[in-house]
This record gives sequence, structure tokens and C-alpha cells, in this order.
Amino acid sequence: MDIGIIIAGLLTLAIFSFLYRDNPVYKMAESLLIGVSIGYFLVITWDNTLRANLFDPLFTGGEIDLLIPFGLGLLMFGRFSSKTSALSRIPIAVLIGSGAGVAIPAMLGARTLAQMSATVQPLLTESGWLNVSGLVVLVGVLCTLAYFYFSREHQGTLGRVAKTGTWFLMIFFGTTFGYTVMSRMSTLIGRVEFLLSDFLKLTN
Amino acid sequence: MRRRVPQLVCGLFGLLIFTLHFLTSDQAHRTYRLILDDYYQIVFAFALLVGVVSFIRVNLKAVERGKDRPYRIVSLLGLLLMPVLAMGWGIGGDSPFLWVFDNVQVPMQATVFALLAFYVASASFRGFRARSLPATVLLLSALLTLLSRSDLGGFMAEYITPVADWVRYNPSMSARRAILIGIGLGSLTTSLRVILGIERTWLGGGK
Amino acid sequence: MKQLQQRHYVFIGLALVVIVTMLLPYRPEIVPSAETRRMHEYIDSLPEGSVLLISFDHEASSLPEIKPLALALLRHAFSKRLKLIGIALLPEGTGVGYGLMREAAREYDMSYGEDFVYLGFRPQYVAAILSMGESIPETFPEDYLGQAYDQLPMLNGIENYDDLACVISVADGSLTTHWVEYGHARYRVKVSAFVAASMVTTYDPYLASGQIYAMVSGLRGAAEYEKLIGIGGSGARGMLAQTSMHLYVILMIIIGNLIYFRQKQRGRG
Amino acid sequence: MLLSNFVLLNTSISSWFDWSQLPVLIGTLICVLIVLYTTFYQAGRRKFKMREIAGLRAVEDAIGRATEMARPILFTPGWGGDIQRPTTIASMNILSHIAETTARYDCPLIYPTHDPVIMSVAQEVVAESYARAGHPDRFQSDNIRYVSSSQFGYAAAVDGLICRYEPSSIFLLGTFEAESLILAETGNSVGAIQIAGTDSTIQLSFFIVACDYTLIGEELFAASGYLSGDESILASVRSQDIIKVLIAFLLIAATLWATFDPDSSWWRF
Repeated sequence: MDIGIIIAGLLTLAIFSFLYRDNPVYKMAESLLIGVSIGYFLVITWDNTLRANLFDPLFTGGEIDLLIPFGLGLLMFGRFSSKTSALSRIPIAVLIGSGAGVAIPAMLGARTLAQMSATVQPLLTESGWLNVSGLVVLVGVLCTLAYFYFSREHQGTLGRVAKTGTWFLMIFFGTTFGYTVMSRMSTLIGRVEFLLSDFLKLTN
Repeated sequence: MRRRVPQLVCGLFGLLIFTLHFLTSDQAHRTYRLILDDYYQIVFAFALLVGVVSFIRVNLKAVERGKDRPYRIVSLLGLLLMPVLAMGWGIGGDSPFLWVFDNVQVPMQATVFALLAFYVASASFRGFRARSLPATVLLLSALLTLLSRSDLGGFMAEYITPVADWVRYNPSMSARRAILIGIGLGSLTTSLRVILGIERTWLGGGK
Repeated sequence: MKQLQQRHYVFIGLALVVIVTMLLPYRPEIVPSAETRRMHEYIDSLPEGSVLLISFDHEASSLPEIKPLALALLRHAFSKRLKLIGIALLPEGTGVGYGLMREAAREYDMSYGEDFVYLGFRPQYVAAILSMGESIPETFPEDYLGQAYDQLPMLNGIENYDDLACVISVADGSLTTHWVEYGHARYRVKVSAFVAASMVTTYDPYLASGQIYAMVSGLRGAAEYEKLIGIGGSGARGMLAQTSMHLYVILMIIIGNLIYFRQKQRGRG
Repeated sequence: MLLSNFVLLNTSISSWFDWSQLPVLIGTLICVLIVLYTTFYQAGRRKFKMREIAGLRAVEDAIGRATEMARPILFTPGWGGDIQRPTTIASMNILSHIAETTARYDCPLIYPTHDPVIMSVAQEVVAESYARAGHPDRFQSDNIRYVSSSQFGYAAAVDGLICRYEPSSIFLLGTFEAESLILAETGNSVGAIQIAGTDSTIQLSFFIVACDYTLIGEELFAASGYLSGDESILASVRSQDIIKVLIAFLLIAATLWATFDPDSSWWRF
């Protein structure tokens, strides 16, 4: 049998042993996973980012404007000593600042405005009937928004509306839970398929 | 000085990126890409080196103290192994680097993921109690979805699935919309405060 | 200690259900849903030679669910002679995406560089999505195999999203959101998705608002798509186990509640 | 002359301004005005009061419990976010508050993360909190550690920490993906009190089922203001409420409009 499959199969069983409880076999597999996954990520980052986007274009391609991000990156090394650690705040400031600059139009456009537009539907159908689904969506959005209203205690009318909002929330959480169960079960099916057919050769 | 400079840098970059979002000129687009793509990645890569050094330090200290020694050594060896393989034989198609990834890392990760199926079952057993009206609504909605997506044929396909789909596209979706709008607003104001320099926690707190 | 044991019984039950149903040879009948049909019709309607960008936005760990989905899509696209560009936005999906494209391409005799290319991975997904809107060749100066962008005949004249029919995100998490929020919102590129079932409700609002054009989800969606294109695959194989496991979870919820109500009654008595 | 100048200006604007983004620009300006108004004008005049959020009292209880039992607190921001994400910033605000309390009672605070930048920022935040509490000597930077960037490597590592430290309280505040339930169920198995809060809508359903208290979406942002007592955050929560009221009115008005004039489209942004 392929040595790779044997190793993969044994490691699979080692991780599953955590279901019983934390144990030395699991701990060994866990430590290996952590180490190998950091190593993998390190190599990929080196190859994709530092080599391909910084050192190659800077030192062989002569793209001098890359000196700015290079300098910013080096400032991160300030963290190695408590005296210089404040230097690392500058590259972090660039990340956080530009992240905020991207987030504002993105959050407003795609999250808020687009979701608002999609909520608006005529409440009467073309044949003159009440558009029940459209009304439910509108009421759902309004009630749930009321649940997220923080400036006043949820009493009286606001309280009743917000409470209806929690029902909508619960319906949503229930539906999501249901769909996610499907997904998680598929993953287990995949693992069991591997164990049964590749590792133990019980099926094909 | 230790606070002012980063705060200023942060505000300027925020404003710059925000403005660039609305511009169409090639120069604007190029700058936007340069900052978001190259700056982000390169700074992140250096931060990763800092993170890895800290990881190694924490583990070496533990090895010295003798706490969980074998496990810590395995972690460190695993971390060392990947760059060594990559430097020796490359990372392409049939390299040992990818072999370790495929036969060690991927199966373990997929199995940790598969643990979720068991946790879903135990959480369903433990957490889905009809304690109150909202909890009952949660439970019924979950049951409805699960039933509708099981292939039980006949009755299910004809009656339960349409009802479940209606619930999914209407009441359920409306709640998610409102959550999205709310998160959008929360993110928006947080980002504004970051750019305006009112939000300073990331500098270690601003009080 | 008592709770620990209860937990273990639940685990053992689930393990038995999945192992036994996987060993049985029975395959249930599958009826494709409207949602899956919409995607199928869309891909079917594209003229030969249209370019699709397929983004493998998933981790290696979700392969069991993603693989049947991705293969169904790739097989359909190749059989319609569409041109495919593959990319990955998560490092772990990179090798997986390349492997899947090659596997499907072999079945249809598609050649690399003419009918499909794989550009590989770009870190920082938001940045990568935005950057491709400006220029794909600048974002990916070379492909996964290290060949220069302009050396690949298929990529001739493909500058940015305007030159694509659609972006299809194959995702196990929330990355499709970024295609919508950055790709679609800023560059108006059409976005469709093949996603893990867990992501369905996340994407419903986008699907309903048209920000996502069409969506196929989960092992079941894969089984439905396999049926529509008339090719069997691993989607159909897992369906019996899937249904049995749903019923098991339902049973757990019911038993949990029975115990809860009995305890409550005892508490009162 | 004047008119032609104006036309010239107008055409030059239209050539460099992306008109499809106009609603976003207007929306942003309105929001900026409201935030500025509540932060600088209204805040000076009256104190903001906020409604009680159940999860918040629980935060204080959880800290109290850990200090009483002299067991560690574990805080993790999830695998899905990075430092640019507003949710991460909100989570840092809460971390800062919790760290101040743990410093006072000398209760260990373990903070594993998947992102090295988040690690750096969290170290600063916690170090500063310990200094503010008057115990800079109690701060151990090694407790704030980078574990692995891989999703399930991170999950396995945090699971391991939970089993070995047996924290009495666990805070899962930030952006989570599939790892959410792995962490929550493991936390439950060691008997920890768990408080979760996230903007990831799917994971909310798991947190609701498995954790003791869950901050839903925007509540996380509000909580960061409430706990830190920071007037400026409370002011922005207030501004969010004002915007929400505007949105509600706009939705109702647009729906009525669309009902009586189905061909209208001014409300499509």
C-alpha cells in the first residue's frame, strides 16, 4: 500500500481520537499539524509575496517604489525589542487606515444600500393581490432593525417590535443551522469514504 | 510622538484610499492597487516572520523548562521541515514539500474539520431545548430545514420543501438582511472613527 | 463525568450511522432544484469560447464537499467548449484547484494554454479581487507554472473583468462575499457561486438581490448538477449517508428535548 | 463665458469621477455628518444611555468567575478576520477592558490568534491595559501568541490550549468561520462559561446553540462601547441608531412609492 495513504490514515485516526478525550496521540498529531501548517504558510508567503512581489521586482527589476513597503515591512521587526516596538505601529497604521478607507464605501454600498434596495418591493402584485412575501420581508427587516436599536430600553411598542425581531432572528439561525449541518455531514462522509475505501479498502 | 505619527499615517492612508475609490483615472487605479495589494502583502509577510519567531521562542522556552517537551519538539521540527524541503527540492508538482502537504497536513486538517459533524450532533442534543418561545422557534426552523433537505421523497418533496424554501427566502432572509445592514453600519462608524483618529485602541488604548 | 459519557454515546451513534450507510450500495433518486437548474441553464446558454474565471476560494480541508461541486462545473464548462481561467484566493486551495482542472481537462481532451489556464494563488483576497479589476496581467504576471501571461495564447486580449462572461467562486466560506462586495459592486462583474451547503443562507440575500447570479450548493447540489449533465459522480454516492445523518441529528434534537421535559416535570413533582 | 467654464468643469469631473458610486458617496457623507454630530456636538451636551444587552452583564460575570476560581481566561478573535476588519477593532476594545480586570486580579489571559499582525496589536493593547491597571510587571507577552494561519491548525491549537489550561471563561469575539463550533464544544466539555460575538452570520447559529451568551452582529460593536465606557463609541452607537431610523423610514417610503408606481426606480442604488 502507498506509504502516503498509511500515514494519512493513521494521522486521521489520531485526530479522531480527540473525540474520546485529549490524549498523547492526539497531542502529538496536533503539534505536528501546527508546526507543518506554519511551515507551509511561511514557504508560500516567501514564494508568493516576498520573492515574487518584493525582492525580484526590487533587486532585479529595479522597481524602486517598492522600497516604501519594504521599509514599512522592516519596521515590523521593531517588535523584537520593547524599546523599538513602537516603530511597528507605523506599518500597522498603514494597514488599519487603508483597511478603513476600503471598508467605508464597501460596507455602505454592498451591505447597506444594496440590501435596502433589495428589500423594496411593490406590496400589490400585478393582479392586485397583496404581496405577502414582500410584506413579510419588509416587516422582518424593520423588526430586526428594531432589535438592534440600542438607544432606548426595549419596552412598550419598541419592545414588542424588537421581540418580533428576535423571532425572525431565530428563524434565520434555525435555517442556517440546518444548512450547515448538511455541510458538516458531507465533510465527515468524505473522511469516512477515505478511511473505508483508500485506507482500509473495504469499498471501492 | 509614539501615538501622533501612526495616527496621522492611519488617517492619511484612510482618506487616500477612500478618495481613490471614487476616481476613474489610471493613476488613481494604479495607486489603489499598489497600496492594497503590495503594501498589504509585504507588511503582512514581515509580520508573519515576527509571528513565527515568537512561536519558536515560546516553544523553545517550553522545551527548556521541560514542559510538554516531546510535543514542542515535534512542532518545531514540523515547522523546520517545510522550509528545508522547499529549499532542497522546490515546491512544484511532485516535490516532497507537496507530498508532506498532501499526506500530512491536508488529511489532519480535513479530519479536524470532520470533527464538526460530531460536535453538530452533540450540540443538537444539548443545545436545542425548547426553553422559551424564541428557542422553540429556533428549534422548529432547524427541524424544518433539515427535513426539507433530506431525500425522503413523496410528501416531503411536495409539501415540506416548498414551505422550507419560502421560509428561507422570506422571513429567514429578512433577518439576515437586517443583520447585514447593522454590521454594515457598525463597521462604517468604526472605520470612520479610525480615520478621524477617535478610535485609538489599536495603539494600545487611547484613554 | 455524566455529560462526558452522554456526549460519547452521541458520537458513537453518528459514527455507526455514517459507516453503515456508506457500506450500503443503495442510491436514492434525485430531483434537481430550481436553483441548480438556473445555474445549469446559464452555463448552457453561454456561446462557445466564452471566458469564465473560476476562483477556487476554499481550503484543502473542505475538499470532500467542494470536489464534487467543482468537478460538475468543470465537466459542464469543458463539454460546452468554454475557456476557463483558474485562480485561488486561499493558499491551500491552490494545488487543489490546479489538480481538479487538470483532471476534468483530461476527460475532455482540453489543452493547457489554449482551452484553460491556471494562474495560481494571490494572497490578500480583497486586494487581489480589486487588483484584477484594474488589470489581470498585472495581478498575475505569470501563471501557476511560471509561464508569462502574454505567452499563453488563450489569455490574448483578456485585460480585466470586462473581458469575462462571469466569475464563478467555488467556496467553502465567506470569500464569495468579497467577490460580491468588491468585484461586483465596484467593477460590475457577474458573479455566480458553487458553495458548501453551510454558506447557503449567507448568500441568499445576495442571490435574491441579484448580486449573485446563480448558486449551486452542497453535496446535494452537486448530485443534482451531476444528474442535469448526465454524469454520475461522488455527489450521488454520499446522498444516502447524508439523509441518514440528517435524520440522526433530528433524532438527537428530539431525544434532547424529551430528556429536558422529563427533567422539568420531575423538578416540578 | 461663465457657462462654458461650468460645462468644461462638469465634463472634466465626469471623466474622472466614477458616477456609479454616487449613491455610496452621498450615503457616506450623510453618515459622516451624523457621526460628527453625535460625537462632537451631542456628546458634549448629554450622556448617552444604552439599553441593557444580556451578553454584557455576562461578560462581567465571566471575568468575576475566572478571578474567583483563579483559573485563566481564554480570548480568541477567530480565524476569519484580519486587522483591517472593523470587527477585529471592536474585539480589541473588549480585550482591552478584560485585560485591565485580569491585570488587577492577576488572572492569566491567554490569547491565541491566526494572524501575526493581530498578535502584534493585541500585545500592545494588553500591555497598555496592564500598565493602566498599575501592574505592568504581570504582563506576559508570550500569552498572546501566534498559533497557525491554517484554519484547522488554528482550531486544533486553540482546542489544545482549552484542554490544557482549562480556562473558566472563554471569549470568542471576532470573525469566525467553521472553527466556531469546534472551539465552543471543546470549551463546553471543560465546563467553561462561554461568551461569543461575531459578525459571521452563519456561525451565530452555532454560538447561539452552544455558548452561554452570544452578541449578535452589531451588538458586538455596541458592547465595545458599553464595556469600555468610551463616550465616543457610545456616540457612534447613537449615530448608528439615527441612521437605522432613517433607513426604516426610507424603506417604508420606498415600498409605498413602489406599490403605487411600480415602474419607479429611484430607490435602486
